Amino acid sequence: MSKIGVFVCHCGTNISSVVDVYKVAEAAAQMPGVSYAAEYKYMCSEPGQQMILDAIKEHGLNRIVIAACSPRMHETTFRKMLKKSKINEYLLEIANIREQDAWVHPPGEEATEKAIDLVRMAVAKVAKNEPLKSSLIPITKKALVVGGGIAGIQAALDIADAGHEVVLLEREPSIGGRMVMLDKTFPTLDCSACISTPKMVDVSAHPNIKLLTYAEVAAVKGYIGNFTVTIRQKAKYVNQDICTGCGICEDKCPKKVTSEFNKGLSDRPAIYKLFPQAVPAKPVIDRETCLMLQNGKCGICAKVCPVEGCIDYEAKDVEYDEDFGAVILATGYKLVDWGGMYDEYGAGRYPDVIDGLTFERLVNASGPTEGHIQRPSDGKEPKTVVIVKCVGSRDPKKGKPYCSRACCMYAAKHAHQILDKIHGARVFIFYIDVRTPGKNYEEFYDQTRKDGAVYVRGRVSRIYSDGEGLVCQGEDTLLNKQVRVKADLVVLETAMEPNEGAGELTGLFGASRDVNGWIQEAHPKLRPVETQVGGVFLAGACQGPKDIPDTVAQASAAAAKVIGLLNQDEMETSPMIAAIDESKCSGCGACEPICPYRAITLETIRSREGRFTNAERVIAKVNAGLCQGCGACTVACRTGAIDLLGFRNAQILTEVDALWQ
Amino acid sequence: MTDQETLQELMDKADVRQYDCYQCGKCSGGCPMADAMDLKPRGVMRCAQVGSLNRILNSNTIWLCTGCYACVDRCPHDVNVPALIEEARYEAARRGIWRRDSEVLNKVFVANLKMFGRNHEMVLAGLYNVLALKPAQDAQSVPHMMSKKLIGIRPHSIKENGELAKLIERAESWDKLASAPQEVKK
Amino acid sequence: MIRYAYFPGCASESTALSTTLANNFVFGRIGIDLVEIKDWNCCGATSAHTLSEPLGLALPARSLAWAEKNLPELDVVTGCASCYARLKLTNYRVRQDESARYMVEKIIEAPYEAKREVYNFLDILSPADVRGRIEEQIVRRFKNLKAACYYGCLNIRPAEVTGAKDRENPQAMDELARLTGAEPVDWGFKTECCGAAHQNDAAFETRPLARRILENARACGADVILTACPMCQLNLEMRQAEYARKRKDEKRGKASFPLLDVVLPPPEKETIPVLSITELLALSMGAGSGRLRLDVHHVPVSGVLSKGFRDENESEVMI
Amino acid sequence: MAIDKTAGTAPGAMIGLSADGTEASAPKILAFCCNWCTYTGADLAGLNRMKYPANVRVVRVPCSGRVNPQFILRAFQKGADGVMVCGCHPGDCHYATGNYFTRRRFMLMRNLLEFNGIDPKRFHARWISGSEAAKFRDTIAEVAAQVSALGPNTRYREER
Repeated sequence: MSKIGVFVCHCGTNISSVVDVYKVAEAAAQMPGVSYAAEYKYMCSEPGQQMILDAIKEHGLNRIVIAACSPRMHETTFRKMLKKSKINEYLLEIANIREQDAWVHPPGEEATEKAIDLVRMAVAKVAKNEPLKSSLIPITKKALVVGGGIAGIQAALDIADAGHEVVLLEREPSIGGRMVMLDKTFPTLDCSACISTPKMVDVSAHPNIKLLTYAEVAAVKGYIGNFTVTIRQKAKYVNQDICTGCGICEDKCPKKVTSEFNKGLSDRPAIYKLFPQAVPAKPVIDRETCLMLQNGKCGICAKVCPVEGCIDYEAKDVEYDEDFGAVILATGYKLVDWGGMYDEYGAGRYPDVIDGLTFERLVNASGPTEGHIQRPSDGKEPKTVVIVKCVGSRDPKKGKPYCSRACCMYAAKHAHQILDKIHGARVFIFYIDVRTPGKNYEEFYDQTRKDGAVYVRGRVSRIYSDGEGLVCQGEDTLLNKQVRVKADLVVLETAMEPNEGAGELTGLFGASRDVNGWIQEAHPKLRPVETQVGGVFLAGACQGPKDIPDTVAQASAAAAKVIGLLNQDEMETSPMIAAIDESKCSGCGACEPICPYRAITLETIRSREGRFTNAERVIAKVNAGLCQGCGACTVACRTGAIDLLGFRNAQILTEVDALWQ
Repeated sequence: MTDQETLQELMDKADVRQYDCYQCGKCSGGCPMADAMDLKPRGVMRCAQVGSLNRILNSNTIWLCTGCYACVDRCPHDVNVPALIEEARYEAARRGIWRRDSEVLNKVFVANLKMFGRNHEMVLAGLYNVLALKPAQDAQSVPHMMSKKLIGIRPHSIKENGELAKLIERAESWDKLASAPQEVKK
Repeated sequence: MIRYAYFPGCASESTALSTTLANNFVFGRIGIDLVEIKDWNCCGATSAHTLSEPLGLALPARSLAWAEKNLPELDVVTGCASCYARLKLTNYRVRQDESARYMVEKIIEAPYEAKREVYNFLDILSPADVRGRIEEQIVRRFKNLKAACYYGCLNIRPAEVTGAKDRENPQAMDELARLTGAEPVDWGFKTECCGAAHQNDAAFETRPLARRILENARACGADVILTACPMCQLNLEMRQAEYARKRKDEKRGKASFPLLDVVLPPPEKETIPVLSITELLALSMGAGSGRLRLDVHHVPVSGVLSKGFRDENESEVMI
Repeated sequence: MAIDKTAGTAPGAMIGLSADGTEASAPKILAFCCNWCTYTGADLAGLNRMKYPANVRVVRVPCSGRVNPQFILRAFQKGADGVMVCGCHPGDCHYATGNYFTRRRFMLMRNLLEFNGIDPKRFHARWISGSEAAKFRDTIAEVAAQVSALGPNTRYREER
């Protein structure tokens, strides 16, 4: 037998000046199940709360309705209050008679009538409320950071500095990501390697960081605070514990393949470090190209290696499970394959039409040309360079609909570098818009124009060869004239897109991606570093095109979130989640695919079914750690076996019914 | 109908939307005829955006566009400028706005077709050069082509040229035909 | 025997004499039967659709409707890019838009459902089995002949109508040229419009289009330009003397008398021969230059022939 | 003032407005609002003191995807003059995909209502975000006007 107490708040005069609160209380008193009704000036105040607690004791109330401001305002306040009483904090309903009544209607009958209706709905609902208990789940105090670019490095260091264990996982043989490929960074023009390599070394030296390179995530189980991740460590064929990193093997290796790191501008051996300052500073054998591993003929590296047993051709990939409490995805970006998109730019058949990252290697002091800008076709120093922006960006037909954000700035940087390094060089930058929304960015653009870069407003329409050099044909839209620029080198500032494999990885963690494949943040403004999956965070360009400052800021933000989580020993989960009535569940599985959190699984149970004492049947199970309580499954359930605690079908229906009693 | 409404109708027929164009200039940049156009493809779209139908109708662009479709092919938003140009050209013709040389050629061409059913180079080029007051245009090639009998006065007419002339007349008066009351469109 | 309904196009009867002879030779050799559409009429390019859409669609539809009725099993092929563009577009529009079909049928006073496909020569010469037949028929291969394959804009675009995948650097003609021993050059104007459509009514404005194509072909080292359309072919070839003079004038900074073009043909190094791809194939299949009437070309093709053939089949050389 | 029914201090029992079931004929509209978007938007409308017709009653649900078509049918059966389902804009769902299901479901819902003899104009599914207070106000006004024009929903009420 429910004994409901209804408490109507005046909210000073906020409510009472519009709604006849006395009348509401009187009407409430007549409602079925209500045994006590009262009004008061400020329900949320200390005396107001005390009044409710007293009434509970005095009248033996077992359910409470508070007619006041929005539940989004004080529901938690009143729940906390109920913890001091004998009543379960979920046996509470709030009737929103301020934001959705007193504040939006003129004083009078109608507003009061509405308030009474809202109270009646709340009363009806609360009568069907049931005590709920939030559960506590333990938290594994270790974080996994996937991706060893600058975002992953920064996040790992921040978490480790806060005293938590971190595993930094990178699939390449070295951490560093895109940033170490760059020569200089805008707008300060400081050397990219000089500021990123010390951080890489910090990672390898930090006692709280375990660095896993040449490794991948193979599988993920679990939920916030309790992930179990299967890690696949690819065979390196070089015993990392005893290798001294002397480099003799790399010098002697007879097999040469195109260097991915140098974007095809140079070769590397089959046993290699990604780049000289690689961390860890020890080589791995690329099994796809190693002669020994492919045909069993060679073995030179093992012969020249001064450390006995260091090279091990028999090494195998290893998979193992590790537990984590939180995960940061920092998988970064890659540049689009413009060759496959832009036939009008030569589709990659002109060696002197290169993308921005290739140019970075070309201009990089530690790159294949030692920083001398030499065009790939004949090694000559280019005198006229055309930079084309928005290649693949802002192009919904052939490329990506979005702006890649960093290109305007690095185009300006490239222009600056060319004009700085090549005496008498001419640089033409074809652009649609110049976007410089960042600290000191516009100033940098100004400087580039002062350096002598000529900005041409118009998108290059096509690039062709005239037998001697490349001709970039486009319109100078400000002159309203077609222009042809004969260029020695063309740099295409191409769009960023999600990194290879980021989609599958995101899927493993159950997070979702947007239409362009970037990982979806939980809220674009207010939860920018969280995914929709509890405990899985994101950092850097995996969420969308980003420059280095933004990436680092986001990495630290994600780290702060992880630290906040790992600082707790255990965490409370919301009890308002889906629950399954096993006796009704037919195991049809309709609910399973509809769950955005993959919280529902089908399981086989044994139970007594009629005359069978040990019958096997399939039912759906809800994982309380994963379920977020959206209730989508309840609608899909054909037998009505799934219901949402706190928002049961019966509770909502009774609210509907209450309106027309 | 106001010019605004006419423009919108032309845009709808051409399936081109003003808002799709962000004026990057890739169309004009690659247009082979751009140098000769007083309104380049991007300009046509710009005029459409600001509602300047008259500038489009009075431009030489609508007569010079060769219909090579390089602009649409490269356009990031697939804006079909040639389709809009084509609709604008029909509208200009309806209003009697012609580029002189184009008017002469096209009318001579159709007259030629009505006569023979096929294109008779001597008649076409000859009549055009006379009517367009360009007697010497391409004259340097005539001796060669005549001597090799590539062109000549022998008519190459089709058998049903009378029928074809009627067909052409039906096509030319299609607007009237289509709106005739007894016709029921499918 | 492969058969097609054939739409020859007006140029086939006049300016494209040598190409027509070569077409007959090549298709005869490789066993493709072209059944001429009876009493075909001009497709109307470019004037008809300049004037009105109904006329632009109705003229090609008349010939296509005849083919559909009388040669219902055959797809249509034409050797001219302009005709191809008009026929293909008519086919496409009639299929896509019921009201266009209604209009066309009313005007031509005949049913037309666009049941069959429209192809150009490159389409029908490219399938592997046809290439095999061509290869079988080739008796001599060119030596050191660098060819710039010019496809023409209308053979390729608009993509939604033609279905062409690579619109900037297509390869079909390059592949065919390779069969004859010619080496296709990588150049930038394969599908750039040559302006043939407006060579009468905008002669001054279209001159630069053809000039740019010719100059890029020469700059990229081509000895010959190959075309797949008699209109392109004529337009690229006819005024080369004029362009050569203009080039000279531009260098000297003053104008010379135009009539010189007739009296004093420019030296051969100033010009570049333009052949249709079928002419090249015919030559490689053993046809003599006399039989193909290569003398009708405005620019002498001796440059191509003087490159000679590889000595693999010397006995069959008939030039 | 406090009223303790158990203590028998309750004043007259006939104060309720609908005690005899003959309430005034102003249409009553039921709105199922997603807690994260529309409910927040409605609160914001209050915060901004926007005015809209008083005949709407909001039922708070965690997600528009939680709204079972059964709820809507029940409301109409009970005599609701109009029913709205409001959630986050497609793509903005707090729960990733919930509102996509809503959208698909309520396309079908309209047909079902029509089949049942209820004018589909009485049913509206709208996307209103937490920041769109003005849109909430305008939507309520619009739906209220539309539903008023249709007159009371008597389809099932007569048979009650």
